[in-house]
Amino acid sequence: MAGLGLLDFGFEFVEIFAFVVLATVGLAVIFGMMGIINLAHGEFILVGAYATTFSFAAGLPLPLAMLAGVVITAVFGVVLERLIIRHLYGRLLDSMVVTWGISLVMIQLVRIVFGNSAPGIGIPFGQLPIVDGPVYYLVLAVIAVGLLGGLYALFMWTDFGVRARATMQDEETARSMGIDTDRMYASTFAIGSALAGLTGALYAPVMPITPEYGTGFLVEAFVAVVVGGASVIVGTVLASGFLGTVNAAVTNVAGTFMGQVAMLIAAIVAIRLLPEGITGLLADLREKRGESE
Amino acid sequence: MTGRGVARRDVLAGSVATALTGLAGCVAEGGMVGFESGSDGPTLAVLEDRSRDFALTGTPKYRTTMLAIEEINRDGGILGEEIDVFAPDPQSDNMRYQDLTRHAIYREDVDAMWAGYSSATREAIRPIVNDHEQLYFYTTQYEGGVCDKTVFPLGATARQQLGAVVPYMIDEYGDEIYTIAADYNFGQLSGDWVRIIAEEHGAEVVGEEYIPLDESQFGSTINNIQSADPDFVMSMLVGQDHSSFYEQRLASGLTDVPIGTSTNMAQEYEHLRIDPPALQDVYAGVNYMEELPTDRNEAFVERYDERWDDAEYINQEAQNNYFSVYLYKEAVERAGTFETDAVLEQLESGLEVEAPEGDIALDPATHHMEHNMRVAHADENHEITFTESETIGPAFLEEVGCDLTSEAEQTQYEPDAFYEVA
Amino acid sequence: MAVSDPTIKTKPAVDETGRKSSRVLQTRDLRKEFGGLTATDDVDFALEEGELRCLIGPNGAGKSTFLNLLTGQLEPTAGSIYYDGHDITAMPSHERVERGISMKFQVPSIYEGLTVAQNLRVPLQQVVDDDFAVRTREILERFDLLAERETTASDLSHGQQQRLEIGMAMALEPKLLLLDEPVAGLSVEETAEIADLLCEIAADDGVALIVIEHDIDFVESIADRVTVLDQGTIFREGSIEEIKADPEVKRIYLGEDH
Amino acid sequence: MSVDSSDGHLAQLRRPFEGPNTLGNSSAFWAGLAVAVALLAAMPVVFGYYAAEVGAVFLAYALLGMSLAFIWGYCGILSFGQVAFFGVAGYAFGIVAINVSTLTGATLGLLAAVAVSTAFAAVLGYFMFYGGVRDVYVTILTLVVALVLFTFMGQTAGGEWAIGDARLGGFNGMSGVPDLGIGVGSVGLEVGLVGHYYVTLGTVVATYLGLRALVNSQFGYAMVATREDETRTEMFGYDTTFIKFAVFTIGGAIAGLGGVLFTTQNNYIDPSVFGITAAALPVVWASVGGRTSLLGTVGAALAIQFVDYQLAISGSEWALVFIGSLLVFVVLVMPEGVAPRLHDHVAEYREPNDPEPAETPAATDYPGGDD
Amino acid sequence: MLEITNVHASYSKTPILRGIDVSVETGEIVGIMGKNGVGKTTLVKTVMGLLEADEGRIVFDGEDVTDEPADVRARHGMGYIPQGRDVFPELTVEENLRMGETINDGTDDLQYDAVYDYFPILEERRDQEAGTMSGGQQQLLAIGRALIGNPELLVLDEPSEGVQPSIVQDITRDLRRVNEELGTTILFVEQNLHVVQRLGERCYAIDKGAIVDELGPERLESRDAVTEYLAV
Repeated sequence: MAGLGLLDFGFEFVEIFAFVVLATVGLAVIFGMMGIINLAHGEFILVGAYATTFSFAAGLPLPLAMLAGVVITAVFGVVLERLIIRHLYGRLLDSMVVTWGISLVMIQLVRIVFGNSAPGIGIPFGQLPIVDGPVYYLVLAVIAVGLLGGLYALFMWTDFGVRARATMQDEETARSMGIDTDRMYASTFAIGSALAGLTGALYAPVMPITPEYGTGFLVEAFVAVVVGGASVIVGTVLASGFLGTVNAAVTNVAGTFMGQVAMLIAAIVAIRLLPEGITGLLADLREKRGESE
Repeated sequence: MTGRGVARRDVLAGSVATALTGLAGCVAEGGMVGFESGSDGPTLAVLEDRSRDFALTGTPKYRTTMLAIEEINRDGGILGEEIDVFAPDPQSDNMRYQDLTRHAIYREDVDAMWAGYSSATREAIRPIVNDHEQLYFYTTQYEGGVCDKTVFPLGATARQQLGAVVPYMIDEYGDEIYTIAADYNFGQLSGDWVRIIAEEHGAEVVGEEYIPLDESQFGSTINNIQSADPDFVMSMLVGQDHSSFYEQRLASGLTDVPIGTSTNMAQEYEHLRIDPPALQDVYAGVNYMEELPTDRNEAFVERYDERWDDAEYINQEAQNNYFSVYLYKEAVERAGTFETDAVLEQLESGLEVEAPEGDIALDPATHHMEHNMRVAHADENHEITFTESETIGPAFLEEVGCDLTSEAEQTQYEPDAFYEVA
Repeated sequence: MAVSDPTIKTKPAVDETGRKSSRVLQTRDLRKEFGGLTATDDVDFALEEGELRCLIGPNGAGKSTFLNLLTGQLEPTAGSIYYDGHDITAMPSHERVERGISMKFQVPSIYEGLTVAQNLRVPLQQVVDDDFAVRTREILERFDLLAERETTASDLSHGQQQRLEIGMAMALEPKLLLLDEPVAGLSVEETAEIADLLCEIAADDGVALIVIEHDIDFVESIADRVTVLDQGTIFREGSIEEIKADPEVKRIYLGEDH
Repeated sequence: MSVDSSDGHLAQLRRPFEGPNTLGNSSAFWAGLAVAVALLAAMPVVFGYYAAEVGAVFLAYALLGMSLAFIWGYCGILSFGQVAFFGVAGYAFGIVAINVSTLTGATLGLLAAVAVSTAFAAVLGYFMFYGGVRDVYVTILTLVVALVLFTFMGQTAGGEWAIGDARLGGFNGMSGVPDLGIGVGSVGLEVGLVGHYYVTLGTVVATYLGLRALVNSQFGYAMVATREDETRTEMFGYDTTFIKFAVFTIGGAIAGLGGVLFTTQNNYIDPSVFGITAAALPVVWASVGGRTSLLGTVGAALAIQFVDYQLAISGSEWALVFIGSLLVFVVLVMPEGVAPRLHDHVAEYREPNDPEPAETPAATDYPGGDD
Repeated sequence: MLEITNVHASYSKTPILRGIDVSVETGEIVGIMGKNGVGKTTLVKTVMGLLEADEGRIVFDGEDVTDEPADVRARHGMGYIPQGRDVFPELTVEENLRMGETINDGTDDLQYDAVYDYFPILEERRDQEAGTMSGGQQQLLAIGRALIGNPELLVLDEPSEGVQPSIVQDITRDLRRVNEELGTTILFVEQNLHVVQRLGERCYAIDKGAIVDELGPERLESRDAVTEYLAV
């Protein structure tokens, strides 16, 4: 019985961890790399979900429909970046206000254009033995972990990643090193958007799709970004792990509501103890060493 | 102004005992610039959400109401007067509902209003409605218990809906019930009713879970149900986040446990929005669903589809709005005037109406409806079939002793005050 | 705050009658570590009233860290700081300022969005309660900024910004003024002006100054004494001539030109 | 700008409210403000109870907006959870006033509500500022606090969530909140419909003047200096942590006052005041109106809520699209907000023909502008 | 190699450069000296394309680059060393150097060996984050980074700024070596007397946004001639 309880807890954790990581990762890239707080993050997810579900309804196989969701969201992100977001670099708070406006517009436009609901997609892959949960959740968790690894490799090891980081740290110098910084901004934003789109695509079968679909991801995403701090990938992993554990543990004992409340309170306490997030702690140590000269 | 009594707050305003008195004293209710609505005819307020959270359920309500009003106008209006409509979009925002209710009362001088989907909305505007003794039709299926002189909660109450489905489920499947419900007033009171009705039928609630409205991950809930292994689940889940439950239920293999509900399918048409067989063996206690196979209903659905090209599902509330407009028309015509008191008197005379769900009557004492309740069953293809209907009245308020014909109350009663619901 | 012990045991800052000596600042074994790195290594440093001391040394010698320890922006790992006869080691920054320690940053850190007059108002209201206009005018005249009083600080020239910042530091009527590279990026004329101003502040106002500076010509034009820091410790201390002549200082810092 | 001798007394009276930290220091500005207040005061007389009821709600919002402009515009603290104090005060008033009936309850409720919101802001502020939480983390933390309240209050439906006679009511909200009043027992002043409007208007005007005096005081300079450069300000001997803490607390008190006026007007409050839409509204007002302008924010709160309301009445499904687009447009085109931009234009226009007197040694002379 | 003709430029509508004419031959080391605030940095930024010229022409290597953005100019072979310590603080030393690979797109002749040879410290600390190095080391990194792509022209903005005297001397010496051994043309702006005299083969004097004098090797020897424009 205790073994089964532990298994349940493990599965619960996998489910929540995947959800927090996937909800967060697009936002984290855009915030961590570009200093833009995207309050329309949920609506980027919405674009991915709609694109997926309509592609699926139009007859595409599910993986291709999801790919369509990702691509369409990325394109959408680039357009938005070129039109609006690029004016907001270095204006963190303004970026919040503007993206909130964008979110309002998008939700309502989606409603006007597509109506109040969209066709559903069933959860694929069937169920697991013993814990009786959907296999799909395990798939999501694997994708989440893979995504984080991939992103880490992309930003830390590839030329593109190093250039993108250089651009975000000092645009002018990067440009004078021969880097097309406009393209770097647009591509980084596109990656963030594509990730949000992927989240929408992956959760399209799990949650019925309505224009308010995106708001369901918002709280987890913001909390995890803040708890994670400036270092995108490491921060997201640590924060998702931490919040997922708290949420899963408390949910297991005291129910869903208490799980959520516990997660939010844990987040507040974490921010209080680590004002710059988990990775801020690391940066802090580094900075102090830098100051010593 | 119509013949309303002087409202409570007007008196208070007059009693302000300082310099304010001077100012307040010279403020007339209508101000120096009077507001007359465009025509002399009746104006009805239709405050139904067409954006944000409740748009899914609000839009069909708005549309059937407009359909009814247009039909009436086409047939010559009420008392020969064409009906005007004040129909803004409250955007699922209770504060905006309050503003718009004031606007409807002061500026549009409406004769009756239909407003709101959620109980929260109703409770937000009821103080204003009470202040102005405004005739108000609230048509959502709800927790029940509102006993209010000018308010007509015409939707089926929890007692009526659960009274149809819970005994049916106990008969069919057994006596161990697991309740999952939205964590707010409606859900909690519905949970109470399930316990009360279960007890009346010798069944037992073996587990109970109240879920926050914005929760969309049901892993642990499904787990708990699986370990409790009930004969059936009673679901009073509400809203779009909660509809994820059914897909997750399917993916977790919980479809072998049948589900009774008072909130799903008839409101947010989950059986059409979610791919089969996620709602396989879901049984809803309803007074109406669009699929109801009667000639009268089929004609109604056809008229609706003709009027609105991108017509959405007609939910239970939309039907309630539709017939209640006709009910109001009947009352006005019997009264021969739009005066609130006279119309109230007629409404309290035991009117009957030919609704798409069947012929039903208004209970004068409680301002609630007797409904034709039936159990709707979704099969693995989400095809709906119905049981025979039975007429169920608003029993609870009668038991409580609410009689608005003799005493003008403005109360909401709750079952825990009258039943043992531990 | 820890002002209960006005005496300094090892080097008495208080004479037998209890009157304060002229020593305005004294650090004892002052030490600051970052992680495994020792930025300030057991520094004993003393400064007299009205003295103008220059602090030089290679990049990374710990000059800025030392200044930040004095202002209280950094907390020392060990050791103590005595100012005006009181132990201020644990005193928060703003209280040190109230007691007369004032600082001018390396990068001009005036309030760029405010006017010159508004800028001055911020330190001024710490020392006076009204009469801001009169005091503002005095300072503006002294620092030659009268014509710019309504100019937004970001529109000032670099030299004006430096003067404004020194003016703001002086508005606090400090006893000890700390300056981090006050002439970096200034033209030679502007540098000369600042040099005159600093000498005047030391001589006329009796303010003790510690100046960090790379420009050795500038150091030569102002300093009474020079302290050379290297790897967190005091490497040499003496008159400018002694320092310039020291071959070791040449090797680690000055190079062969000087 | 130039003050002629005939209104020398007025100038004397104005002095505490003027300074370079506020826009609008000219006679023309004050005259305009007086006219605007008079017009607002005339609204119920002209348009009746309706205007009083709806107007009072908008004015309560204006207080909420002002509380944000004060802490964000003047001290650089962007709180995305200003509604937390607004809502907490509303609930606190309800709890006290429902339990202690009569005017005593309303009076105690008012005091308790403002005390609770102030204390709440103080605790949160202490927690954040003395804990080293900064910048955007303050913003998101405050937002999360509001959302926690939203989630928490939403599930207080059961009978166990009652404090005395006051049911918190969960998602349905708390109804039956009494009117505002001052007094003991039945003796005193009961503030009903129209009275409520004037009380709210008076509170807005008094708060505006009070905040003007505050931001132009020594403390105001300290706030502005903290906003501009915290480290620098600390080096001038200011305890900037305390300054931020104090400003945040005052902001919480003002938001709380707004919350009481809001709740007593509606006789109702529900958790949606803590939701993300509500939380974003003050930020929208301050952004559009100009966060460094208290009056700009008040104007924006009134104007935006009014336009939004009109759009809702017209029943257009495009209302939200319009509001959202407006927001994007204003922030992109006028990042500093409408009021400061307007002020610059007026100043530019007036400068050539209304030059600053060359020699004015007075302490408070600065180029006066209008907005 | 570089021909700047009648260039005007302004910062937020305030004119800074008022008709600059400068020409640099291949293999030369040319300095532009002037006091603070006379337009030195503006000139460098205009040359690099970080600031748009209002008027005039900039021809680099026979090509008119006046309307090209900075990244295109860099890929044409302009290596830039910004004022102060503009390394990417959160990238490692090696990653910083990698950023220089895009300079001078035409060549695949990356100069890691030469850079590590000139500045061995960069090889020692290749995995360290640049922001944690001392100011002098950061300056070396900035120079090394600009050299990686083997640029034809190296543009330096006040290399002595904020660097201690002994390191200033080292940097001057290293730059001369770069010029001799790699044949890199160098254009720098400075107000440090030592750098102007020791590094420049030929120097322009700039004042109030215009070139006011040109000094050959002999006049550069004279402290007085130079200090006239630096006003010592």
